[in-house]
Amino acid sequence: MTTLAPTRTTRTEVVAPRRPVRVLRAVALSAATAVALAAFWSVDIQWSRLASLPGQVVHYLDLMFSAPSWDKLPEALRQTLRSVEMAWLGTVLGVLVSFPLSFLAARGYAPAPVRAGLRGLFSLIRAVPEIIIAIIILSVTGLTPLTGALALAVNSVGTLGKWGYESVEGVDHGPVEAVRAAGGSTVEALRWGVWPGAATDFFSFWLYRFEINVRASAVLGLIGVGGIGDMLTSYTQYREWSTVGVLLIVVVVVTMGIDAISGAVRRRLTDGSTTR
Amino acid sequence: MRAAPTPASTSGADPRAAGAPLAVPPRPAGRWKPWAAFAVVVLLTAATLSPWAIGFDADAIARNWRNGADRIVKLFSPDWSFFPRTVEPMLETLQMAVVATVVGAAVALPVSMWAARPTNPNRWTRGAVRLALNVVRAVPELLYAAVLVAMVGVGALPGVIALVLFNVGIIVKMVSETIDGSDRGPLEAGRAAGATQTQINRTIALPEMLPSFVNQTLYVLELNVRASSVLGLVGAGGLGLLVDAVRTYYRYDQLSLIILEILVAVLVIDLVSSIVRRRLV
Amino acid sequence: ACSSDASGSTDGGPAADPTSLTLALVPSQDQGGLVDTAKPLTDFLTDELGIEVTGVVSKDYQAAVEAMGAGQAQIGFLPSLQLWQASDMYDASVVLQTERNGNISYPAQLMTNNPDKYCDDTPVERDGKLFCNGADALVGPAGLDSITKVEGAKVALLGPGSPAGYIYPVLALKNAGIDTDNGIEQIPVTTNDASVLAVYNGDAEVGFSFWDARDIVTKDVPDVGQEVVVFALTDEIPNDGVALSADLSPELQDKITTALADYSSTPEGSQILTDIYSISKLAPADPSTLDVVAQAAEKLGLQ
Amino acid sequence: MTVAPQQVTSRSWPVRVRDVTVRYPGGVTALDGVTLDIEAGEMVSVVGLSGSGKSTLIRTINGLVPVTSGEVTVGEHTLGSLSSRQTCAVRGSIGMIFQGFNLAKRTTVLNNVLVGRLAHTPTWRTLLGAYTAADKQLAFEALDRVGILDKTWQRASNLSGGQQQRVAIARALTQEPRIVLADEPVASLDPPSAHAVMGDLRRINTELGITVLTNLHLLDLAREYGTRMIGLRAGRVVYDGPAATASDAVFEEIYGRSIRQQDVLGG
Amino acid sequence: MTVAPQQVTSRSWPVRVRDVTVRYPGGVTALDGVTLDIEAGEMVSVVGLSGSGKSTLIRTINGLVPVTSGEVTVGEHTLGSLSSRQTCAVRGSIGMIFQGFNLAKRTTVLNNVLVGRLAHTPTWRTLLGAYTAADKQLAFEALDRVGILDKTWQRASNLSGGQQQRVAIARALTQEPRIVLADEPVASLDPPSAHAVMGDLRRINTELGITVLTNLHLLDLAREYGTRMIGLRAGRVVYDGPAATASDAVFEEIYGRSIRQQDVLGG
Ligand SMILES: Nc1ncnc2c1ncn2[C@@H]1O[C@H](COP(=O)(O)OP(=O)(O)OP(=O)(O)O)[C@@H](O)[C@H]1O
Ligand SMILES: Nc1ncnc2c1ncn2[C@@H]1O[C@H](COP(=O)(O)OP(=O)(O)OP(=O)(O)O)[C@@H](O)[C@H]1O
Ligand SMILES: [Mg+2]
Ligand SMILES: [Mg+2]
Repeated sequence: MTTLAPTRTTRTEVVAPRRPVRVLRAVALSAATAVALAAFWSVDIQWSRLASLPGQVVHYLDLMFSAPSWDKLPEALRQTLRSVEMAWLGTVLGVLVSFPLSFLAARGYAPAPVRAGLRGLFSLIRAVPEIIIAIIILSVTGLTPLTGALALAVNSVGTLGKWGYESVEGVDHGPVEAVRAAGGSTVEALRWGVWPGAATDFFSFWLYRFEINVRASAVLGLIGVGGIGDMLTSYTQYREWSTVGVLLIVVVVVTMGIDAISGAVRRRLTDGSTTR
Repeated sequence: MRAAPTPASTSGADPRAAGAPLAVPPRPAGRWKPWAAFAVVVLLTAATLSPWAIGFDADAIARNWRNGADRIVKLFSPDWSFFPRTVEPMLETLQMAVVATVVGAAVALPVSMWAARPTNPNRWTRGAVRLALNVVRAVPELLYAAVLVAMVGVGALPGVIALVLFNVGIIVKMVSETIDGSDRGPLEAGRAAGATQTQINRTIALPEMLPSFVNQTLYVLELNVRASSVLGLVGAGGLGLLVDAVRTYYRYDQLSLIILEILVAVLVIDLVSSIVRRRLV
Repeated sequence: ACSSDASGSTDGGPAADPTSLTLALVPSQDQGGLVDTAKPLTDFLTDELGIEVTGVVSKDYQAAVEAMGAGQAQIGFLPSLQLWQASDMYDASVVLQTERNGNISYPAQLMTNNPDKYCDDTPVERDGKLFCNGADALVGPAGLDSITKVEGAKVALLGPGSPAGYIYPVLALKNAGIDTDNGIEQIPVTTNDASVLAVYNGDAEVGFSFWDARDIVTKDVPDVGQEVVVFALTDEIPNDGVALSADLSPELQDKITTALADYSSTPEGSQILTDIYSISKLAPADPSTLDVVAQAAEKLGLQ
Repeated sequence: MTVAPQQVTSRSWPVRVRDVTVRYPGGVTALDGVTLDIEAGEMVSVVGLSGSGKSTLIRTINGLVPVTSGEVTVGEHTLGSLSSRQTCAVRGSIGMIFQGFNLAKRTTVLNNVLVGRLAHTPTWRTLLGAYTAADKQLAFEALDRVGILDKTWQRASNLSGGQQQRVAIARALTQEPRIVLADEPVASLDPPSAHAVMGDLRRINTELGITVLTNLHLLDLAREYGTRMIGLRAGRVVYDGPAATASDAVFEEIYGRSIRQQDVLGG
Repeated sequence: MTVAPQQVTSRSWPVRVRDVTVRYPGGVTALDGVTLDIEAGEMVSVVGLSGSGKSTLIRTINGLVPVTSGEVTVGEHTLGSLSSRQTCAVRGSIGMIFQGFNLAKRTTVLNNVLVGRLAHTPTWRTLLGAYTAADKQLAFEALDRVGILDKTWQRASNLSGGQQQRVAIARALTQEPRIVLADEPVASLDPPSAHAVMGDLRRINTELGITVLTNLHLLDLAREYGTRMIGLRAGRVVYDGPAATASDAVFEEIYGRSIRQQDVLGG
C-alpha cells in the first residue's frame, strides 16, 4: 500500500489506539442476549406449523373477500362514525392532559420528585388493564359513549405521556442551550428550544394515538357503546368472515386516511411550508 | 423604547442611510393556516361534546365520582397470598413477550428503513411498505388470534405470531417517523461518498435511529406483557387469562396483586429504556 | 345521562322511581348467534312502562354486573353465573329465566378427535354432526361413564368463569375421580370456537364447550362435524335470565316482570325474541335452580 | 440600543474566573485551573488550538457548563449560587453566540432572533409568541445589522451556513447584553462580513462599553480587534496580555510550534 | 494511496459545468448560468459572499443538488444521466467535505471515517460492519494526518467543533478520491491546523494530481493555496483567473465593495 504522504519520511507506522472495552455495555448486551436465548429455548413452540401458514392465509382471504357482505356497510360506517367521535374526544382530552405533563416528566425541566411521580403515574395507567379502567369509569358515567371517550382518554395519557417525555429528551440540545443562554426560563426553553424540534414527533404521536383509539375494541366493546372495533371483534368471534372482510376494508381505509394526514402534517413541519 | 442610536446609523460606511425605516420584508401569506387548523379542532371537539354526539355529562361525574373512588380503593388491597399462583402465568407471559419482541424487532429494523423517506427515496417501494403496514396495523389482535388458531393451532405459536405482527406495526410506524424527522446531513455525506442506500442505512442511519428503535422495542416489550389477553385467546396461557379468571369472580384483591406485578414489569422496562436512552442519545 | 336519576339511593332504600332506565343485555357466550342490538326490547318497554328505557349490548360480564351495582343499569339480561353474582353482591332480584327451544337449560359438551378411544358405540350423525355414547339425545347428562378415559389427555378448556367451558365439565371430571390439576394436561383457551378448533387441529384430544359450538366454525372448517365427535354431555346448566336492580321499587319491578313475561307470550313478541336472541319464552325464575352454577363453582373452590 | 427600564446598559459587567477546573463526564479535563480577571468594558480575544478549551471557557462563564472546582463571577453574581430566577436574569444580560449556531431549525429566523428578548418578556407572551412591537423592531434592527433582514420569515434550516451564523449573532445583539460571549462568531463568514461583525462587536464594546469576550482561531482578527488576548493550551492559560503586541514567541507558546514552521509545512 | 484494482488513481478527473442554473424550491436562484471548465489536477478556490452560491456549486458537482437546467460532467460521466449504481461509483471517486461536517453524531469517529470506504466495500461487509484491515488502516492514517488519531473510538458528538471538522476531512481522504470538493474545510480550525489541512489538500493535488475544489471565505488562504480562483456573486461567476495575482479590484468585484473600505469600517 502506497501511503498518501510519502514525503513524511520520518513518519512511523500509524498505531491506532486500542479499542476501549466497555465492560458495562458488554455485560448488558450479554444479559439481553441470554434472556432472549433463554426465552426462545424454553418457549414451547412448534415452529414447523408455520409451513401450513401460506396456504391458510389464502384460504382466509378467500373467506373474507370472495363474497363480502356489503349490506353490512351502512352499519359499519355508522359504527365507524361512533368510534371516530369517541376516539376524537378521548384523544383531545388525552392530549390536553398529557401535553403539559410530558414536558414536566422529561429530564431537566422539573424537580426530580415531580418527574418521578409523573412517570409513575404514566406507568400505572399502562399497567392497569384497559378493561379495569373502563369498569371504574363506567361506575361513574354509566353505559354511555362518554365512558368510552373517558376510558380512551385515560389510556391515552399513559402512552402519550411516555412518548412525549422521551421525545423531549431526545431533542437536539443546542437550541435549548441558546434559549437558556439568553436568559429564558424553563417554560421558554421548552417553547422556543424544544418545541420546534419536537413538534413533528408530538403531532405524529397524537395522530397515531387517535388511530389506535379508533380501533380500540376491548374497552368500547365491553361498555356496550359499540364502535367499529367492537363490531369487528364480534363478527370475528362468530366467524362471519364475509362481514369481517367488509369491516376490514373500512378500517384500513380509515387508518390510511389518518396516516395520510399524519404524513402531510409531518412533511409540513420537517420541510417547511410549501411556498411553491 | 429606543434610546441610544444604533451603531449602524452612526456609520458612514453603512449603505443604509441614517434613520431610514427598515425594509422589513412582508410577512409571507398563509399564516392563518395553523389557526384555521386549530379552529377546526376546537369546532370538532365542541361538536363531539354536544348531546347529539357523545354528550359531556359533568353532572353525572359530580354526582357519581364516589362510585369510581370506591372501586379504586378496592384496588389498593393486594392479596399477597395469591402470589404463588401468579408466578407461572407471569413467566409464561414474559417468555412469549420476549420471543415476540425479539422476532418483531428483527423484522421491524429493516422495514422501518424501507418505510421512511430519507432511508428509502423510492416512493413506490416506500408506498407499498407503508400500505402493507397500514393493513397490518388496522387488523385488531383479536382477529389475528381468531384466524391464527385455525391456521396453526392453539398454543404459544399463534400468540407469538399475533404479537409479532402487532409489534412490527408499532415499531415501524414510530421509528420510520423518527427517521423522517431526523437530520439529513449525515445521510447526505454517505451519499456523497458513493455509498449505496443500503450501506448508508447500515452505517449512518442505523446509529442515528438506534435510540428510537431501542425505545420502541422496549415499549413493545411492555405492550406484550400487558397485551397478554391476546395470548389467552389462543390458548397460550399467561397473565391475561389469569386477569379474566379473577375478575370473573370479582376478586379485586387478587387483581390488584396482578396489576402490581405488571406495574413492576412496566417500571423495570421503563428504567432500562431510560438508561439505554441516556447512553445512546 | 340516561341512568343517572336512578342512582344514589344506597342509603334510604328504594326512592322515587326513576325517569329513565338502562337495560344491559349480555348475550350468553354459549348462545351461538350474534346479538348486536337491544332495541326491540327497549322500545317495547318504553311504551309499556311510560319510562324511557335505553339499552346496551355489553360484552363483558363483569362490566354489566358492576354497572348494576353502581346504579348505572337497572335491568340486566345476564348469564346464569352473573345473575347469581348480581343478586349475591348487589341484591338484585332475579325475576325471569329464558327458554330456548323449549328448554330453560342447556348442557356442556365434551368433544374429541379420537372417537375410537372415547366412544363405546359407533358415532351417529345428527344435523351433519357426529355424536356417540348417547349424546345424540341432546339432553344432559349423557355418556358421563366414558369420561374417566380423559385421564392424562390434553384437554382444551375455557376460563373458570364459563359454566359450559369450565365449571360443569371440570366438576364432572372431578366427580369421576380425576385430578383436574395434575391428572390432565390443560390447554386453556378463552372462546368456545378456539376450544373446538383445538380439538379439530389435534392440539387437544378433548375439548369442552357449550352445546353445540361446532356450528360456529363450520364456515372455517366445514368437516368439523365429522372430525370432532361429541362423546358426553354434562348436567344441564340454567339458561340466562333477567335481573332487576334493588334500586327499583317493588311495584316497578313487578310491572317490568309482567310486561316482559307477557311480551314473550304474544306471537309477535315471541317471534322477535326468537329471531334476535334465540329466546322462545321468558319464564318466571326459580332462584333456587339458578344458584346451582354458583354452587358448582363453589365446589371447585372458585368463589 | 435601547435601555432596559431598570438597568443602565452602559454599566457593563466584569468577569472573574477563579481557579476554575472543568472535567467532562468522559474524563477529559477541558479547563485546568484557569484564573482570569476581565474588567468591565474590555474587549478580549481567546485563542488556542482546536480542543484547547476555548468553547468550554465561554460556556463556563455563562453557567452552561458547571465548574468542577473554582468560581465564576459575572458582575456581582457568583454563578452556581443563584436561584434559577436570578440565573435567568443574569443570563439575559449575557449575549452568547454559539459555535454551532444552535438555531431552532424548524422555525423562522425572526422567532430565533426573538429568543434574545425572552428574559425581558412575560412568559405568557412568549408562549403565545406575542412579542411587543418594540421587541420586534429590535429584532429587525439586529437582522438588518448583520445584513439578512430579507430572510426574516425564512425557516432557519433554509439558510446558508454564513447566514445561519448571522442569525445567531442577531439573536445575541437583540438581548441588549452587558457582556457578549462569542464562540468563533465569524468562522463561516466571508471577510467583508467577518470584518463587519467584528466591527460591530468592537463598536458595541467601545460605544456602549459592553464587555466582549470572543473565541477566535484567526490570529490576525484577534490582533486587530482585541485589546487583550488570552492564549489557551490544553486547558491552561499560557498567555494573557495585550493583543497587538503579542510576539511570534507568544504564538509558539500557544500553538506549541512556531507559525513559520506551519507555513512551511503547508508548502 | 492504494490503487483500486480497476482504476489508476493518479489519473484524476476534470469537471465541466455547462450553463448551470439551480433554483431551490423556495424560489431562490442559487446558481445562475454558471459555466466552468476545471482541468484534471487543478487546485481551485471558490470565493464569494455568504449566500452567493458556493455551497450550492459544490453540491451540484457531486449531484447532491439537481440542476434546474444545464449540465455537469465529472470525468467522462454526465451527472443526471447515470444509473444509481454508476452514480454511486462516480461519487465514490469524489471526496466531499461538508460545511456542517455532517457526521453521524451517535457513532464512533472511526465508523464515520470508514464511510469513506463504502463505495469500495461489498454490501454484505457493510451490513456486518466487517471492514477489511486495509480499509481500517486507511482510516487510521487519515485520522492521524488530521491529528485526531487518539479520538478514534470517541462518539462524534463528544468532539469540539474543530475536531469534528477534521473527522469530516479524514472521511473524504479515506475515499482515495479523484476529485476533492471541500466546503469551507478550515472554517472552524485554528491557523496551524488550517494550514496543515490546506497543505494536505495541496499535497494531494500536487503529488497525486487530484483535482481539488475548495470553497474558502478567507482570501489569504485562497491566494496562498489555490492555483486558480473563481469568484461567485449572487450565483454568477464574476471572476475566474489565477489566484495569486487577483487584484484588489477583483475583490471589489466579488464582494461588491472594496476590501480596504471594509477594513476601515471595522475601525
Ligand atoms: N460534551 C463533552 N463531553 C466530553 N468531552 C468534551 C465535551 N465537549 C468537549 N469535550 C472535550 O473537551 C476538550 C475541549 O473542548 P472545547 O470544545 O472547549 O474545545 P475548543 O477549544 O472550543 O476547540 P475548537 O476550536 O475545535 O472548537 C476537547 O478535547 C473535547 O473533545
Ligand atoms: N435548501 C434550501 N432551500 C432554499 N434555499 C436555500 C437552500 N439552501 C440554500 N438556499 C439559499 O440559496 C442561496 C445560496 O446558498 P449557499 O448555501 O450556496 O451559499 P454559500 O455561498 O455557501 O454561503 P455561505 O458562505 O454562507 O455558506 C442562499 O440565499 C440560501 O439562502
Ligand atoms: Mg469550540
Ligand atoms: Mg456554504
